[in-house]
Amino acid sequence: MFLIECPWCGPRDETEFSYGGEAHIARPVGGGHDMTNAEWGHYVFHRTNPKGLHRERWVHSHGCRRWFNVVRDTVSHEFLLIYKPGEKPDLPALPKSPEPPDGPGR
Amino acid sequence: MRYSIFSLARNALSYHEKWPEAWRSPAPKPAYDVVIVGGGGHGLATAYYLAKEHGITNVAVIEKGWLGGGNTGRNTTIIRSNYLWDESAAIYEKSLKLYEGLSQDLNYNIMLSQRGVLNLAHNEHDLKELSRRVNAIRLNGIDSEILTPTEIKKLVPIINVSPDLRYPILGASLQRRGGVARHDAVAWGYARAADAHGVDIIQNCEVTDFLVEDGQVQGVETTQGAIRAGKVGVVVAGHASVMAAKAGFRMPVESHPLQALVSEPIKPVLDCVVMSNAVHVYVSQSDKGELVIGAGIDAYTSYGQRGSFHTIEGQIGAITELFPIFSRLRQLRQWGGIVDTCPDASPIISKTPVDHLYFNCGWGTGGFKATPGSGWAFAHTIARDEPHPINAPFSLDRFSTGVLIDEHGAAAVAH
Amino acid sequence: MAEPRRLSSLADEPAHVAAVEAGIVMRQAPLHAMVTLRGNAGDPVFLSGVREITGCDIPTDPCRAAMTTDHAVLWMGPDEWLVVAPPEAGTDLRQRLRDRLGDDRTAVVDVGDALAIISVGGPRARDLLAKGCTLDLHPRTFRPGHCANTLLAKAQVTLHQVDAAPTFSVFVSRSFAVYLWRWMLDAGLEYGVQVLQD
Amino acid sequence: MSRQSFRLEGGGRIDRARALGFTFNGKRYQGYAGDTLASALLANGVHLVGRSFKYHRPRGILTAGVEEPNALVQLETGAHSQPNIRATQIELYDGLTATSINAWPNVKWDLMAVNNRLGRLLPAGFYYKTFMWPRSWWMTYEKAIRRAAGLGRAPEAADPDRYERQNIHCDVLVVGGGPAGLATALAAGRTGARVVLVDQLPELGGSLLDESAGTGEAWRQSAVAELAAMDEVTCLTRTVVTGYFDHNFLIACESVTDHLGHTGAQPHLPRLKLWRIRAGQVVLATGAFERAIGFKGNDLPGVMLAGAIGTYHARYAVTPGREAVFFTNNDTAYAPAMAMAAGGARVKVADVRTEPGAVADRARAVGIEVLPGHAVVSAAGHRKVRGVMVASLGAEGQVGDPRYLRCDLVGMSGGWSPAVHLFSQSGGKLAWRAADACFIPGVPAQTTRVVGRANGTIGLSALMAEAHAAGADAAKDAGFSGSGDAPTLESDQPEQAPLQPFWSVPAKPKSERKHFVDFQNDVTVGDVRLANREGYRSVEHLKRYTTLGMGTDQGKLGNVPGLALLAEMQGVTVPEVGTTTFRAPFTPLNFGAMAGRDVGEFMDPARRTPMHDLHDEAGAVFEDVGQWKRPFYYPQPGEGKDEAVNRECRAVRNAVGMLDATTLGKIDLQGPDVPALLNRIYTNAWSKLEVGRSRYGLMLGEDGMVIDDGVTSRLGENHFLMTTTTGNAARILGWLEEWLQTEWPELKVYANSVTEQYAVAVIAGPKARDLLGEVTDLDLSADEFPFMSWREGTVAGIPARVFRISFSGELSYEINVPANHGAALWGALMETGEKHGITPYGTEAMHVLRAEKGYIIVGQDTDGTVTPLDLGMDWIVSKNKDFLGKRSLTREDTARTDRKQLVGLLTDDPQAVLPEGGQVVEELQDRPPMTMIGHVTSSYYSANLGRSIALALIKDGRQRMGDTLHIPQPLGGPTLSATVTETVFIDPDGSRLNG
Repeated sequence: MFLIECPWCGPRDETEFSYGGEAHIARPVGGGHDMTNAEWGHYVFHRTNPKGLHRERWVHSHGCRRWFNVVRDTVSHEFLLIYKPGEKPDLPALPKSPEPPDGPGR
Repeated sequence: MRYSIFSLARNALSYHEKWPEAWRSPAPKPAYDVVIVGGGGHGLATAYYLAKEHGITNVAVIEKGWLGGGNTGRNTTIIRSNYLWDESAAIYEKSLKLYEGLSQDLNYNIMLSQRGVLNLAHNEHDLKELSRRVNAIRLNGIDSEILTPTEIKKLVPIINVSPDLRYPILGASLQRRGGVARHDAVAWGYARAADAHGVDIIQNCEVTDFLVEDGQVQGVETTQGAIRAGKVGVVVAGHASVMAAKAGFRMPVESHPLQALVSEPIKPVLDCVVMSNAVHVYVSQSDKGELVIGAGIDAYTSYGQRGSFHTIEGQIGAITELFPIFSRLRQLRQWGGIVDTCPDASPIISKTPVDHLYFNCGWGTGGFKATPGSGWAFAHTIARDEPHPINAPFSLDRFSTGVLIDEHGAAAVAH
Repeated sequence: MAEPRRLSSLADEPAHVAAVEAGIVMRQAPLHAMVTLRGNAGDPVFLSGVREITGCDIPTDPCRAAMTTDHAVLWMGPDEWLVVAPPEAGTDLRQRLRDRLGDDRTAVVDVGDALAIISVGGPRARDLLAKGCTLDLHPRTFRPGHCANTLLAKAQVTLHQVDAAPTFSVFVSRSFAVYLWRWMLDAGLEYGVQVLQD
Repeated sequence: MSRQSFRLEGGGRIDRARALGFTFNGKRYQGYAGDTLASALLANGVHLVGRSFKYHRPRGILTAGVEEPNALVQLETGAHSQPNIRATQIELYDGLTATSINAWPNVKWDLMAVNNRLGRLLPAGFYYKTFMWPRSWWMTYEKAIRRAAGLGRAPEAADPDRYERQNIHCDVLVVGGGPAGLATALAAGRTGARVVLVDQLPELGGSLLDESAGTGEAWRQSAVAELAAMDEVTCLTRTVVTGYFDHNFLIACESVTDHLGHTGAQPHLPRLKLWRIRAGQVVLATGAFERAIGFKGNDLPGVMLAGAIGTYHARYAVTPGREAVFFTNNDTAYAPAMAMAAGGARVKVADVRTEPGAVADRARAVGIEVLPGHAVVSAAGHRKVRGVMVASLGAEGQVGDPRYLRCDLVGMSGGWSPAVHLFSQSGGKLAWRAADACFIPGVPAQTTRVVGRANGTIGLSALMAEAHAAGADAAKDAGFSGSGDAPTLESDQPEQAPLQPFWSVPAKPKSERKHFVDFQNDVTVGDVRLANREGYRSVEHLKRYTTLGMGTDQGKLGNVPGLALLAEMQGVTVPEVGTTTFRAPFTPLNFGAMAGRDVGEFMDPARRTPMHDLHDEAGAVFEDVGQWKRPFYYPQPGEGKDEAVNRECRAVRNAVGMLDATTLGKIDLQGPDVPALLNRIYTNAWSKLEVGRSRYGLMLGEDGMVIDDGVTSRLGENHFLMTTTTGNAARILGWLEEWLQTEWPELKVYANSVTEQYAVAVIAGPKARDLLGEVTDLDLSADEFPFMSWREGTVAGIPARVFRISFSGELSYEINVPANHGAALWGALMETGEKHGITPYGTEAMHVLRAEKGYIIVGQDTDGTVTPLDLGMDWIVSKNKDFLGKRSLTREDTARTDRKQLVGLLTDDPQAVLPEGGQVVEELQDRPPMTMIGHVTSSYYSANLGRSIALALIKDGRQRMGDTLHIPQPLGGPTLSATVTETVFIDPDGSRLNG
């Protein structure tokens, strides 16, 4: 269970937050009416879904109700950067992101 | 060597010293007609049906770890075809039908146990959805029925049907042909049968890139060198986005942790699969006696093959509510898989922007039950360079045209 | 017409008194006037206006509460506070805040009936809360004057430490209040619970 | 009652003054306080305690701890019963009752032991190769397999015990209370850091508990006392850390009352408490597990791990035998051997090393016969070992001529595997240390340190120094300093000679089928060989194919030897064949503890409206809508659901009905940019809504599909009140906040939930105005208070906001009052309304009434695949502005004109009610499959129309007006036919809205 540093409230348990998917997907200016169906489909449905560093959004839904952005390693689950909406700091250097132990399933 | 009680007895005489290997461990050839990336159940099934149905045997299955080690080896083994939409019903039913003869077809006992799958309803809205679903399933010619709480109790004596439950059981649907199968055996059975057709299964070999010329795939780059191929099929579940990125496009897919767990083995207490969407429960008892319990999907994306503990805690609260005798039993082992989910909770079995490169992904939490049908349809798509009518609806471009097959939307809750 | 009866969400809950030596003391707090206040913490006019009306310096640091003898202002978010005042202050408080702060850059929202307040104290109060709350309530990290929006069991609450005894006020939405009250009594069984009546 | 004839005269930590009676397999025995069930059984000479999983071979007690694979019992009976509990972990209490599992009729004469005879036919994975013909017989085979499998039995009654969960935070968590753990906790505790020390035993001390006097014991006592005196140190005993998850979150399970026996438990205490630990730093001092060695019959009762023999001797004053042969590849087996010899037993040691070193000399000095370069090649006996064959080993592993040694106990030691399970769970990488043939912790993934034997460190003084340093470092990283000096403990342990890796005695295939690697699951060296031969060569394939490590001990004994054997067979090193990884839980974890108190009424909050008790008194039947309890209908004596609903519906159309609508979501919106927000969120235009007026709106997701609807009112220039459906209240507030905070921060809007602030009573019907007029100061004339407007005033003396909106098609007022007045409002309206025939109505009548008017319910008439145009609601979709989801409406499929569209259906037989969820077909077939063109979304009997009505989503429905369609009922009942109609069945011109 993650310990997530809310930019306002400080470190709190994952259960207080909701995940908001990939960050920085701007809504097309004007509502996308000049886009092709494919372009619009990409905006609505296609996601980067990277293995490794991921810019994503969380909201402190059971706390201060604020949205914020993070950079998280989707393999190690480490939160490397946390920043407020409207900001976009550079990605940190990729830390050693070990392969998940290729261990037993069931 | 054909597997049977006789070959078993014969080999017992030599203390099992003479069994041949179930599949070879060949070095990769420089080129194949078809390369399948991903040696899970779906990939191995694809290779098998390419050989069996289409006569294409110059095929390699390339697996970065050990075959069957991904979601095939990590799921809760449930098989069913009780889907709402016609498109889903068709492919999952195709799959179930293939499962019904699979042990014999592969000469490998996959232990298909058609013990029935029960889906519980806990409120009026659930009941209405259930009725809609069962009516549609029946009219698609697939077996399904509705049970009252009394009938449920008769089928599953240990379940709590008290009306005093916080979320009492008001009814259920039952697909008697649904059930479970031994997941590892499905992968191993397909591997052995594909190998027998001449398919090369190459383990511990990772595909690092695609060879593409003039918008057409020419093969793959791997940790064991380049392998050329006329066609490449990618079936890598949670890693679909990673492979798509190498090929230069994005997918409408996100990878999430899905956790599951088993209890210590106990003598038989549960004779069918019990599922409940409303309280997020699915449980069955394995042949070994373990209760196999599925947890919910974790909301965040992950490639870590593990989820959060509170997801499991919530699950167990609901389980012990429904099955009060489980409270004194103990969890033996838990694990996580990486499931690839599409926005409409339906899969993609499709051509891609790159010619002769095909993707099969997006099965989310439902991949195991689809293994034979998915492989069968994907083999057709690769062999003919066009989808079979059964998988034509599951194209990549539906996210542009809007022809979604919204399996979870169909369970939307409001009011 | 008869004087309308006001009923708090916990009015009909029986008072359980358990155990010999109570490690927990619980009480249903009387009705209060409560207002959600939204505004800009960087606006001096806003800050001084709130101070004027409540007597409290509005806390701009996260998770802090300011208190006077009859008012409390709890930080709920970077632009949100909960103002707690005596019950009779209700309408007047809202009106004065609205008049003083205006309605184009601030919002004043009556939540006096939306929330119930459960007071919990006693030597094992932290242990009881720890059964359903993931916050670190150790005195090194959570002290009198601290508050937090969080989860307690399956209810969203605002936790406010009132004194070092320790005593906590638990603010909870009224429809969850009966659930939470009973949950807390049950959680306290291990330590013994005394329920105080007003 | 039998005597404890194997109890030593003195020593041990048992309390000889407190004799405890217990029953095993129906026979009464006696032990002492401080015993485990295992030690008490051994004291009574009981070795045969269980049967193995597959072959049902007789099995005895192998170990003294959590790694025990054999001695599993069914503890207690009835509702308190627990299956598969390790006898080595059960603290003895008076009156304890236990039985062997997986044996019938009993452990001595087990009929399923026939499997052992058939063993040759049942190698690893035999079931994959057979039981395939005939196809239909598998279910029969399976039934027999299932009955034979499983171990213990689930209880037959609901669990009577309480369980608890509790969160705990610390700067430093120390797992393991042995010498390393104690030294770590002291170093960290002295700094003032918050330390939690967890240990599975009732007493702290770990291996130090194996001496009851001496310097070790003195130090242990002082360390425990010092820790107890530290305010910020918490010691949790009888607690096992079972899981190590991301971000230093760990799970531990404390056994609170199990050791008291259920008769001694106190009802206010939980049986188990699950600790949810969030640690800053973690130090693992989890010790190591001794390994077995493969030889024929190494699973016979009386064959034990050498270290376990030492523990039973020292801690419990029990000698498991009188004539022992030890079989070892390292020095550690000599200590228990010498202890036994000192106790008067005849002892021999077979050591595979040709030069065992100094320890062998010391053993010889106390009369032990040491056989260097020898191995035990087989054990003989029936249900109990009575002798072994030993033979010399050549340099190439050739086995010499065996000779027979009589004995009643075999102690084996194949070396030690550090308990790296939690480290591995935390994501840490393991490293192979060839010298000791074991995995040790490698690179950690979190702030994790490993000390002592868990880190592969041998020797008490080295271990204490390492532990102290780790404790001090961990505290320092947590911001604390001042750990003091490392403890020094006089150690008489001499230098150890190196271990010689040795996994199984070389043997013929026939014999190898009796060399057990995984005892519980009956996996033998032969099975490992078979898996390798057949191509199951990855360690994961090996485990899955043979079930090695899949038992309830999760391979604590068998994993490393299995891996090493596989590597040996492939001629590669162990790391080349694969590393083993571990998953939670370390030991089995009770479901009850995981659920805690989230069962019964606490499983999920039941949200009740302020009027709930009044509904209850009126006899309402409630339905669950999300977490809310809503009145479904109010049956009067003798009424069923249909009669009640019909009566309620008629009352609304003919007089006045009242509905509790408190649960509808209410969102207070304030700020100058609310209209701009509404324009973007809703499909219709909002800029011109006047203060005092209300408007209906529809929301779409970006995919163009309807997600919610509701009425929004303008309360002031900058103040609006939005309503949402009950189930979507939180979701829609979140939806608004998401867009406001992340995409449109320039909009000045504050959104707050006021769902709970107001109780809402809806009065609807031709008499609604008359009723309200009696209790309000508002002017209710249609001119002053028109449809789709709201007014503020008092109702029954309570300050209220009254909205003239309608979900029933009748003249209707939605009265909002502060929630604490909700019950008073309801009571007053019921009282005053009596003469008007007021009738409370529930959600079912509400559904019927709105369906009569063709009003949709989001989530019932829509399912996430429905656009406003599909609903025939083109009128609400603005052409002039953008809004969320608009672009999606023009995609080629979404813009099709023959999509599924909402229409009405009237059955040919007016009394026949279509099934909700019924599928609609155009052309009937004799039998499925049939082509479905849509489904019935809403269907009711309308008492007001005297016939049934339905809404349906039908492909190209609007082009089918007047067509006859068919609704087969594949679950029974006749196929029904119906005519496609408009969706409005009553009062299409809306005249009733004005009363």
